[in-house]
Amino acid sequence: MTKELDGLTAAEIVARSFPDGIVEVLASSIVIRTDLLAEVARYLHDTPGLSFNYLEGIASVDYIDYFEVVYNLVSLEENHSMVIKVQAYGREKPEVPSVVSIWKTADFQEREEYDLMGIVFTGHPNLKRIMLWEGFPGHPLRKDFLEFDHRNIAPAGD
Amino acid sequence: MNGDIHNFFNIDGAIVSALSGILPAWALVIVAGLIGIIALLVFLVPSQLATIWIERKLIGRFQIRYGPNRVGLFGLLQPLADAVKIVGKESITPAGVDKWVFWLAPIVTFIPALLVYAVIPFGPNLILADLDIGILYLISISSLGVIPVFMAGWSSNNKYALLGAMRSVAQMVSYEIPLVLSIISVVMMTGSLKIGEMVSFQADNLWMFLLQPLALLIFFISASAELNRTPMDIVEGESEIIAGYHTEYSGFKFSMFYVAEYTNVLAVSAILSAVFFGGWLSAPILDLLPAWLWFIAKIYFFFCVFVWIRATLPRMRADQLMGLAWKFLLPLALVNILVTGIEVYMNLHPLLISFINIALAIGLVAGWSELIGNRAVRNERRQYIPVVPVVR
Amino acid sequence: MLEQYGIITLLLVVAIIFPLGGIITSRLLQFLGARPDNPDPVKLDTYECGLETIGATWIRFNFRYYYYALLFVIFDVEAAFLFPWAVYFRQMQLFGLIEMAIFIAILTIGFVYAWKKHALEWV
Amino acid sequence: MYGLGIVKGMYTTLMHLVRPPFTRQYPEEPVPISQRFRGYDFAWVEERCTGCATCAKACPHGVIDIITESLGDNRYAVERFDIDIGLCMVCGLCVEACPYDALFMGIGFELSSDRRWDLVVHKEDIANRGKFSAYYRTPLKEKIADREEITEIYNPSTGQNTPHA
Amino acid sequence: MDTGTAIAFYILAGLTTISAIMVVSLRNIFHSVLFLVLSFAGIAGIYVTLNAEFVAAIQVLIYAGAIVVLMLFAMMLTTNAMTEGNPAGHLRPPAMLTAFLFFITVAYVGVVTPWQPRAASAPTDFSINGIADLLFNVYVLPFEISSVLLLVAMIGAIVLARD
Amino acid sequence: MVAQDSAIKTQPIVINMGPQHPSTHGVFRLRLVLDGETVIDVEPVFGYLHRSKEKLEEERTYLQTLPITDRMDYLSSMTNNLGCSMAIEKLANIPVPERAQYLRVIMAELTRISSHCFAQGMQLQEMGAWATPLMYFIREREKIIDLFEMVSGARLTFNYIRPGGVSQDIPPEFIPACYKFIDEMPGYIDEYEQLLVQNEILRSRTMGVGVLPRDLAINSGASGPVLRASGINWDLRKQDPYLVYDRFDFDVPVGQHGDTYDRFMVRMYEMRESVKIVRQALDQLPPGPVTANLPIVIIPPPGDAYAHIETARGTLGFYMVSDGGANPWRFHVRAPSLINLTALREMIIGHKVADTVVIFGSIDIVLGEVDR
Repeated sequence: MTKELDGLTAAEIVARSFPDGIVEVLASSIVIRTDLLAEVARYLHDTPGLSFNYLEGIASVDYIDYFEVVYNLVSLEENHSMVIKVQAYGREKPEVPSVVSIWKTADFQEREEYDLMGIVFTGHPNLKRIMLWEGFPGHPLRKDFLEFDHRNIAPAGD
Repeated sequence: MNGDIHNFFNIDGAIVSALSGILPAWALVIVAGLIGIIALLVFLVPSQLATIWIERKLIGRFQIRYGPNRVGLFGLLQPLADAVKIVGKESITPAGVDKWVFWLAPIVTFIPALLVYAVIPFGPNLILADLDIGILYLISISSLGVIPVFMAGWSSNNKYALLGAMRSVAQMVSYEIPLVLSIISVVMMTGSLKIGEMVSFQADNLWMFLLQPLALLIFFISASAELNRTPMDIVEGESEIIAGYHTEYSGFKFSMFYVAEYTNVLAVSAILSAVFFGGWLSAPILDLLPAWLWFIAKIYFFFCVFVWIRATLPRMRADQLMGLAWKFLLPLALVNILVTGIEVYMNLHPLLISFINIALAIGLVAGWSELIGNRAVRNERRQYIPVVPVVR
Repeated sequence: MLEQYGIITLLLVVAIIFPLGGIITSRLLQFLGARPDNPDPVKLDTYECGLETIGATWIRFNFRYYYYALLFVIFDVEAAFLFPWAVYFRQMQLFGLIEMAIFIAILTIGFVYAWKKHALEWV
Repeated sequence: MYGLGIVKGMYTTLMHLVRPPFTRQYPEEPVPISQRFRGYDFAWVEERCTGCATCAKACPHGVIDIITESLGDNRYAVERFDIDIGLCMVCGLCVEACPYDALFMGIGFELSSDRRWDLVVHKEDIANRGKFSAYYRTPLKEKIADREEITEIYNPSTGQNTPHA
Repeated sequence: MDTGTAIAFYILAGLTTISAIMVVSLRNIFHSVLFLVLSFAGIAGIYVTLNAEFVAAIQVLIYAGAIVVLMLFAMMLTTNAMTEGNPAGHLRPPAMLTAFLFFITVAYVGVVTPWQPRAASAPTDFSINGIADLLFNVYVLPFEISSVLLLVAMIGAIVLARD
Repeated sequence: MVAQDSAIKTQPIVINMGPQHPSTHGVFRLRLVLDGETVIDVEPVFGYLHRSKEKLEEERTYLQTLPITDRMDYLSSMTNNLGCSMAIEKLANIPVPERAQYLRVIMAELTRISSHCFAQGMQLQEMGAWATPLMYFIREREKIIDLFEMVSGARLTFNYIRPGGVSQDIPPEFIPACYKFIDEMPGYIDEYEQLLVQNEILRSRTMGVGVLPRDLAINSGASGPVLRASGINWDLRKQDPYLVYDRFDFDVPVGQHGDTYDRFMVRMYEMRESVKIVRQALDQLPPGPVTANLPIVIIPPPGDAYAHIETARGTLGFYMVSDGGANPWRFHVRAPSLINLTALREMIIGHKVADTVVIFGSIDIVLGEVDR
């Protein structure tokens, strides 16, 4: 059975190296400082005993005030899992550091969140739209994306 | 030798002798030739339809489904319906093609396919042109088969077609050598290039597949590669390069490639049965049927074998296919030539030759494939149990 | 003998007329209206899995394809020598056998060299 | 030795050659259909329908169009009951949702049409067809019987299960 | 040589010549290669009219089959030459000069040669057995040396192309 | 002009494999750069089938989301329903009756068999086996679909597993039919192995082709048979047992080399293990209700929940955020097909064009799930 580390345990783990990195401790997850994400991720990935070597998924949520990116980490060696979240403010260009250099699996998932939610992952090697075509107006999974006129959308180019 | 024309077919001979007083000699040749060609077409055209039907039906039954069964009884009219449909199809000539070559390719593809039938003996003396160089003519003509394929692939201005054409040339280039070398060992035994005399040789001795099993294997593999049929249809491997060289073809022009393919399959079946399986000779006991019927029956049998192979095997990869030709078939063919030479020189009894050659074929194929083959592919037995527990 | 080649020429003519006649018939059907002919730019496009072709098609290929042709020519010439030998072999007895064994052996050296140099690998 | 695997495979296909075909000749040979099959062949019982539009609300794509007219006395006459089976994805949620067992799905599926608008079925097409659907639902009585066995019931306001009274 | 053969010869010779001219005059290399095939086939036909059917078959097998494949692959190594033809270069004047000198030589030889069939010394046996007899009994050494030539060609090709 | 590029250099040729290609499992595009026939670069392009399912789900009630999940991985819609239902149950704390859990296991494992059947058949089809293995595999898949039709009434999009259980109890004729199927199935698997596994062509086409090294497999987030073929013993049914998987005795086949052959064989063995699980589940099937008693509209409390299951393609995860309303605020799917493609580039480069389709087929994606 995968041991799901709850928020308190996770906070304790992260606080060992990043005492001021935790923004909020939730029941089953922690929110960490956005600018420290890459360092925290590297720490969680590399530290023996934690070795979160498997990034199961990246999800992002539009909470109107801010965007939240949820990372679901699993360690295949220790068989425990942990959820960390980061928050990105600003609707124009919400920025979150990319973790592609740590987990390659973040490549497509970050591109997907960029495409559909409009979160810019800084440091991503190839951040371009993945599902929709270049030139699509807006990011459809945002809550303020309501309707669009099909006639105004340029056909998909190559 | 010149007399062969006059008695290659009884009716033909009768007509020709009836006309011999009236017409000049060259006209007699044309009349005799035309009658022969018509006889050949009478065999080929229905065979086209029959083979298409047999292939579809047989593959259907291999795949535990019915196959065509809507048009006519057992779907017998299906190929006819296909033919009617394909004549009525729109013929698209894409914008970027090299028009002349694009138009010529389906016409040219038919020439080698039909010309090889000139030297195939359907019975004793039942041959269109009994050339001295029989089998060499056949090989020469079939070596031209690559040109229309390349014409089609190159002129289409399509990358898949071009890849298919390149593959086709390379494949033909690779398999022509073992094909020729396997035939040479047969020629060494018979001492003649005439296919008719090869059959007569088999009547006096054993059938050639017993005398030259290794040559049969090499010829069979090479010929099916030259035919571009599974498992060697890399030229038109639809899951890789769409349809290969005829990707851009449609309508009647496409059907010419199709027809030429089946014509070629029949030709190869015919050569197989003539050179290795006694041609028009009947099986030892059953001597009732006429010779040409035996021959056609053998052709259809080998056609069914080709269908069976096509229904079973996955396609080989291009480089593996080339490797098979150069590294496996070519050395074996060379060894076979040397061994056959020694055997012929020592004038051994056919039964002894057959015995030695069968043993040699099995030994060489097994030994050589073990030697050069990828051992992992052959021998590795992999375990699929959790060996390394990841989770503590 | 030439008569037989005359027949082959006839067969050649038939082999050209047959597909040509088919294509012309098919063309005639188009004029009669039995066969559609509605070209449009999209239909006449080169097939590239539904996209426009990227880059040129007629480009320079890998030169290793050239090995194959060279090796093929050499072995084809060898085969051309082998045919008369195979027919005439019985008259020559041991001398012929040795003669051809040397011939093949010399070419086998080249073959082994090509093998060792990985010239037989397809790219 | 190389080739034995190929020979085995060839043998397998040869053995399949003599097996009877597995496919069915569809239009002549009827396909056996499960009694629960959800087809487009809707059936609607006019007497039972109260026009509550629960089905329309349950439909994920909103393909059911209901217009009712008040008859007074808290009763409604269904004026229009259209189902666009061209958009319907046969999930069956409408049938499950109906509290009065008035809507069913039949096992018919051969309802293709040349025009999109022909795919909208009206209440006249599906009303009182006499052949009720085979789509399986627990009859109402059994549902009630089930409910008595249940000791806990889910309380959405608290998100907890509470003992069932 | 009877009339039929003569007619066949002139048709084939015309075909061969015209194809050969097309080979050098066409700008598209692939078209040139196709005419080269036709030209080879015409030559094979001429061999047939000379009763040399074995040579004809070898002509088709080696030239129309193998050499053309070599040409095709060589063609695939070129780039825009395929559609645009060869670009004019600074080698044009010497090439023209060489061609002109060659033409002069051939023309001179053609004019000077007494065109009399020397029936006595010409080989008469064109059958395979005759060729084999000459090749394997009379010209044994050239035959064996040809294998060395082939070997050198093979190794040379590999060495050259590998670099 | 003359002799300036006399060196014989190969020009790379750019080829689109897809979106309209006979072997791309839907509308998928691989932009290949070839040197001769060797792939020197590859870029997967997708999104042609994007239907914005996550957005669609946000506008529907929790029950209405299920028919839409059917259409994601349309070859195994039962497991999509299962994953979605489990996330909703986790979000709203819905208990699941035991009989329903067993039924879910049976359906999930039958789905795994049918999905693997299709994957194997298509894999052989892409190797050019001219549909014969595909027809044999589809024969089995059809039998499973008949079973599914018996319980759910549909043949492709079942909408059977629901939050709180399953939509309805199995009909009485299901159990004998299912027993009959699982009795026959091992024999058919033997037949497939006889047809394929020792076939030299298949072995040489797959062995050592498309190797996904162990570390890259973990790092690129591969899951399911792709991960296990690379030698990682990670199966959520064992490592994080959901439903009642911990009550069954089964093995997880794990490869060692991570090549296409291992992926092929892992699926082959998984079918056998699934048959074992179905048999045990049928033997132990308890009586009782099959669904929790739920209101028509499920309104979970605010919060988020993530549930993951092991489908035929890998780890399918559903992340749901509720704002306390009747519709999910956010509905995210961790699609195994999409994430297994991450390492595709590394697997393909250096191989031949013909290997591309084989490697691609061995990942076994469904475009409905990649693009959603």
